[in-house]
Amino acid sequence: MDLRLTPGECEFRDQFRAWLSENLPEEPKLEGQESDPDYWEGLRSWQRKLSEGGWAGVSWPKAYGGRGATPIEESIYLGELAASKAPERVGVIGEGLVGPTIIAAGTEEQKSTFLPRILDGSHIWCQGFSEPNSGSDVASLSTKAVLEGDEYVVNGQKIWTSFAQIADWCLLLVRTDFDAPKHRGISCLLVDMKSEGVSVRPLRQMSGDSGFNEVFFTNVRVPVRYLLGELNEGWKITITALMNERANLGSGLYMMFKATFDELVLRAKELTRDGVSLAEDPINRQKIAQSFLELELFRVNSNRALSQISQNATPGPEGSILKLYWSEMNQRLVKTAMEVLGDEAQMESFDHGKWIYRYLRSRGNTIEAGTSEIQRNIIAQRVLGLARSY
Amino acid sequence: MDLRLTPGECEFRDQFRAWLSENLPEEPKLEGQESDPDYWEGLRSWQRKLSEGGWAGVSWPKAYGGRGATPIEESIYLGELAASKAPERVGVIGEGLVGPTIIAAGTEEQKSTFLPRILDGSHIWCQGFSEPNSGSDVASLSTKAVLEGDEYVVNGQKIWTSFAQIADWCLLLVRTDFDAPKHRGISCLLVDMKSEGVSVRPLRQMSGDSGFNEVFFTNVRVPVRYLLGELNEGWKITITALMNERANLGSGLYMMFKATFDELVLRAKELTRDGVSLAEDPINRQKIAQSFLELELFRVNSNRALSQISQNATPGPEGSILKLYWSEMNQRLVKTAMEVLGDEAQMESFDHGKWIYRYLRSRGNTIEAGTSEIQRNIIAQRVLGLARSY
Amino acid sequence: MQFDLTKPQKLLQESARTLFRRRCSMGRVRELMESDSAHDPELWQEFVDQGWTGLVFPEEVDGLDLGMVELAALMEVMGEFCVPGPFLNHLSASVVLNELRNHDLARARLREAIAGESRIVVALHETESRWGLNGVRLALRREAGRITLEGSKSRVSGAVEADWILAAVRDDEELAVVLIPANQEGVTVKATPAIDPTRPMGEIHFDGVLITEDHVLGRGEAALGAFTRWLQVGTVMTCADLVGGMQWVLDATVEYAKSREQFGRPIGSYQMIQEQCADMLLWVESSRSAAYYAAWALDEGDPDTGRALSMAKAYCSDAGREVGNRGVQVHGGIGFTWEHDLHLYYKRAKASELLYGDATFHRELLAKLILDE
Amino acid sequence: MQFDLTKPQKLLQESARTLFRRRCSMGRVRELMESDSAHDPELWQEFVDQGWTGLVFPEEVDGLDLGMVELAALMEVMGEFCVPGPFLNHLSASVVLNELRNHDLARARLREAIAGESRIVVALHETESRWGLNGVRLALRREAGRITLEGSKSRVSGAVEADWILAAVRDDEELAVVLIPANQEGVTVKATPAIDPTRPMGEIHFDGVLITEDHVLGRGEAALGAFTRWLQVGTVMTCADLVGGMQWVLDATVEYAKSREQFGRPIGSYQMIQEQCADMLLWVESSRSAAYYAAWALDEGDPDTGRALSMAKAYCSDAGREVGNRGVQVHGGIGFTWEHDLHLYYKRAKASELLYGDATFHRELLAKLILDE
Repeated sequence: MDLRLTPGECEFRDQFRAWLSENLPEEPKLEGQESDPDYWEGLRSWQRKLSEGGWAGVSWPKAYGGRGATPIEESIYLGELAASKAPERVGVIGEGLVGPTIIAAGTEEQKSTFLPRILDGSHIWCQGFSEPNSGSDVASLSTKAVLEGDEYVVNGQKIWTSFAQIADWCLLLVRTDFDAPKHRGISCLLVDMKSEGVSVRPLRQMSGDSGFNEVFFTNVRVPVRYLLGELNEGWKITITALMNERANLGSGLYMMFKATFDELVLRAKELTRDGVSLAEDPINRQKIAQSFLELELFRVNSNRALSQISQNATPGPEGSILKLYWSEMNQRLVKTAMEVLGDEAQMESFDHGKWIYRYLRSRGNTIEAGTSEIQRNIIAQRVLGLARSY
Repeated sequence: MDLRLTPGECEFRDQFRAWLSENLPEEPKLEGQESDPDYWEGLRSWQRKLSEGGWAGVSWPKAYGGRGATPIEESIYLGELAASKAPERVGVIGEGLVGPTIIAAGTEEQKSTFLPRILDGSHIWCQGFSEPNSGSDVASLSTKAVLEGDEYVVNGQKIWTSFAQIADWCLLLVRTDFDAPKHRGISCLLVDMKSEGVSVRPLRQMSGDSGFNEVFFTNVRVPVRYLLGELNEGWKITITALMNERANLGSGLYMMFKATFDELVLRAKELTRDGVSLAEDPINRQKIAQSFLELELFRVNSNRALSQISQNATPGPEGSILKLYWSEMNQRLVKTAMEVLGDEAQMESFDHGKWIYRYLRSRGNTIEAGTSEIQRNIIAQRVLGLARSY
Repeated sequence: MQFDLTKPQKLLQESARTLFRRRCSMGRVRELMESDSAHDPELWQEFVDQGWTGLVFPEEVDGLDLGMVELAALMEVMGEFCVPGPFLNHLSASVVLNELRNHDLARARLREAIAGESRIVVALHETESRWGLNGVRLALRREAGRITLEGSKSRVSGAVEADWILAAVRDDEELAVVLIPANQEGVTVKATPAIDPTRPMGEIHFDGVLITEDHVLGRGEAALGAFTRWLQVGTVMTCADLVGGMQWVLDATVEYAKSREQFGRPIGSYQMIQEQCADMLLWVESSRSAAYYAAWALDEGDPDTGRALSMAKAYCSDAGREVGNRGVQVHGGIGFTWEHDLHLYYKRAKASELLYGDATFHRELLAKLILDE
Repeated sequence: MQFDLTKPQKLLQESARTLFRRRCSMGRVRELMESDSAHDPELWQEFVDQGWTGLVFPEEVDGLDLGMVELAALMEVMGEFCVPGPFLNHLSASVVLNELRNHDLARARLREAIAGESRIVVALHETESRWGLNGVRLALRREAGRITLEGSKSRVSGAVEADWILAAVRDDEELAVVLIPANQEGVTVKATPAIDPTRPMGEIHFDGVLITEDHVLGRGEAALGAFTRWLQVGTVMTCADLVGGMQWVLDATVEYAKSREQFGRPIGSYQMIQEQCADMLLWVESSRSAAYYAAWALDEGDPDTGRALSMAKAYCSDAGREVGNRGVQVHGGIGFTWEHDLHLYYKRAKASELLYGDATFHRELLAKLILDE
């Protein structure tokens, strides 16, 4: 057991740090003005910059333009990005999900068409998996694709689609066999978002912003050459991709939560109640310490999972354990922040309403990317070997 | 809404209080020395005394020797008993469960034979429902009774049987139809515990004492006249009885938990840590206050349920809500006590090991008389109308 | 002992429900919450017509002379419909006037308040002060025969569009109640948006505001008594409002769990969902018990009133938050959208958690009663 | 970065498991826990033969010179088997001697301790004192050239059958370590049964015990350093022991959930059971991460050691209790019986919750590090 970075890992980190210090945009963190085209252009240009520096698709094989980074190096990469307050990576779905899936299952044409464009930010991707009636039960999806000549004709609706409003392409799950058992009739299409019949509607969240979209497909025609993998094998292809993705979130998320925690500490030291510092209140101290230990334990848990994944090439259900941990941890963290900071934290004028946003946004943590109920099912059945629940 | 006792309820309380003050045994609370025959004789004589004073079976109809007390009056009765630290009622299963069931479903002979003897303490009853393989799924019981001539021959095993070691009679659930659906093949027998083939083995708990027993039935012969209700109708008869019983626990339980709480407060005020009173520690204060409010809310919740039961003759699933509430509340209460009192509470020599006992015993609260899982199912399905889970 | 609402109390609730169904749909709630005050003059007039602005005040000032249980019953329904606007704060502020109604000005303002001619608000909070009266530092300045006020009050729920301000101030160290017209020179009221848009907050600045002696409605014991009653009534009202909101969330959640299907059957048939719904019910019903017990005790002047109030506020604050959490979780993605009404209740419960003191605050009050006597 | 145990570390665990399977069955645990000390001389000799009593001490005193991670690995297995007796306390007490091994007497006792010839215990606690060194009030009396000790130490885990006592005392206000033979005149050790019979507690009375100057092994900074290291090592050992115990409870519970059928299918197929098992796994694995991280940091002298230790103890204390609670709940009635081994782990976890400071204590230590700097 050695929790220090290896010399190789240190070198990786130092290289990226050095690159970041020279290439980070002046305006360190672009604020999310989603209606502003400049905002998105900024993100695309950041993606291009990363790519030019060789810092896009770091975990992809070198043969495909990646850097062949280990899971631990990838985690270091994400942690450094977050720590430097770099802009959001608009290509994250392309890099983390679509690219690896194309590498694993795509045709040569698909590889040469899409992979370079994912890396250089010229293709922004979104993923079309969830549907209004298929939430946890993704495989019950009903968006359908019917072959007409050498095109699939797609009809249906997707929901919770991040980046759809600016995406160039969509990795779309569709039903292609209507008689087969639900997991067996699904295929995976690569869909040009500029196709006729695609329309996007932003979905406003309880926190007031629109991080997600609904996407409607009406007689959208997709050339057969954009079928990814075998016909009706879409489920297997994407489930593997999803598991890969889940496991990779560790360091970036940690840095995000740590920023919340650090700001909480800062504010707790500054603010007083009837003349006593919030940070001196013994009850607040217990709550803050508990948040701290849970947060640091997330880092340790993540590192341990990464270390395991590094040994067994395919990530197992560790991702579910981490997801369950961080989603509920973050909810407790922001609950603590709201309790400690009290009235101030509920004001829109205090820290630009950041605490309200964080509090409300955190409710989505245990729903998005697999609800806590689903994660617990996966852990119970796939890790502990309990019988299927029904 | 009027939460004061009515004049009638006050009178009931005052009458019982007056009676108690004259009739309470010198040794106010007999300590549980279950191996000592005198202990049990003392309990029987207390039961006799209650009966002679007209204070046994208070909720039974007057026609059967009861007092026709309302649910609220019964709760007052139980509260006064607990507050006065009166001895345990050894006839509690006879009074609370068996008697009402015989009144509802028994023959005239059964009524005249058993009811008076329940009241005067000459028949102590136990209930034989649970079996090793039938815990939450009571209806899957496999103790069987086969008719031979005018006797049922009983074979099987029961578990978690309170009072079995001294009981005279047992209200026994047996399977009499082996082909019917499980709820339809069950009958209810009244079994003399002195019958040949009945043996009792005390079951030691994690808390070290033996509150429960296993009871083995080997070719026990039960005359057909001791069949209670119709053949194969035993399930319906007893489930009604059980629901009646559950709802009646309010005040007595409250007084028991309140005794725990009051002792916690007393000790917290007495003990210090490095010179500071435990009761002055802000974190302890939060925990103790939380226990207090949950405890008092249990009283209010109970009273509200009693008030509802008084209006709708048959108790509904309110019992499940109360059971869920108090079982988890008591676990939190003793957890708080262990945390606040700390090292002392873990010593056998401190308060005669009472805190250890309470802590360990409380783990049974969410298992006995219907696990919390079962209570939540009942609430979800019978109160909220959600579909049966499977 | 009888815990149910009486028939007239239930009728009061039913007529409120009828009114809100007609005049306060969720669509209307959403319109109103876009404004600074969330105040609807026409709806307000209906409240006045129903007598609600005078619900708990004596007949001598044209009140209905009903009790705290009736008030809680009404607030429960307001919670169910997420009724926006300053009613809670207006009515609890009127309590201050009622307590001081021997003072002519107080009585006059109370009559106006009941008649719906003006809206009243209590201004207690100062920056970084707790709930409770100890944090009041804003003081009257008495100089050369003039009394002036200089400073601010913040986090005043219902401040915007209030006509009269009842400011908690120090007058020569003593606590005092000062009546100030919101339109007086030197008074500025600013909307300060917060998490709950249905009951907006404001900040009040006093810039050398001139106070006449007779506008000091009470000081010392009298002021303490009036503000204490205000805190008590406000606590009961907030708890009842929380109960109504929780009930709505529970109902919506159970409804959704019955109709939403995943993996071929209603999600309400899954134990993990059933568990959450069952816990929600437990919390809602326990909150209801606690809220009405507190209302009843306050009405009766029961010796347990202090405990009952803190018990109710501590419990309902926590339960309101947790019921909301489970509600969103069971709804899944749809419960997280702006479109769904759930978030309005969710945010209101979060604001109510702090109103009149949060759970930690009230637990410490309880600890004082239990441990320090 | 590499989080797994190395091959030698895994071998250490496997050989411990082999030994305990052979020599420390649950039947044997139950026999031992009926005695005052739960000490098994033959089993103890096996520990010595394996070198465990010298696991973390330098070769110069015949130790194995291994690190904290190895010690944690061993303790995890002791937790799995619920191994009774004073090993934890003996080894952590030996750490005090090791820290002071420049002192001849300390070195001699340390050699004996490692050779298994004597058992050592640290006596810190006094009535109503917290964990930590601030509560030490027992003081040496220096009078007429004689040093005597008069008073008591309580809640000393492993006191019964200890041969040497390392008492934490005040010497002219300074903290000091005094070495006292348990059989010296005036020393009385009394068993004081507590919740966990596998690691019994005792009380030590000093009735005018004569102390020679050279038995004061250290004072001031030296004493503080030695006791601090003792607390740190004890914390790591307790956390690892908790992890092993939790793992046993999880395994037993999952096993039971697979085999126990109710309503026609294994209870492990019910979501309410799955949820509890999944949470148990989360807690066990997180506890394991925390415990080994603390062990590693302590070994490395990492600047984060203080945080890592308090984080581990706070988390493992809470998790140990909750894993036990869920374990009993899923087992139902059978898990509540004396017959089932579950309660041995349950009680041990409850005792470990307090050992070397409970979660509240360690959270406050963390708060100091986070908020007061």
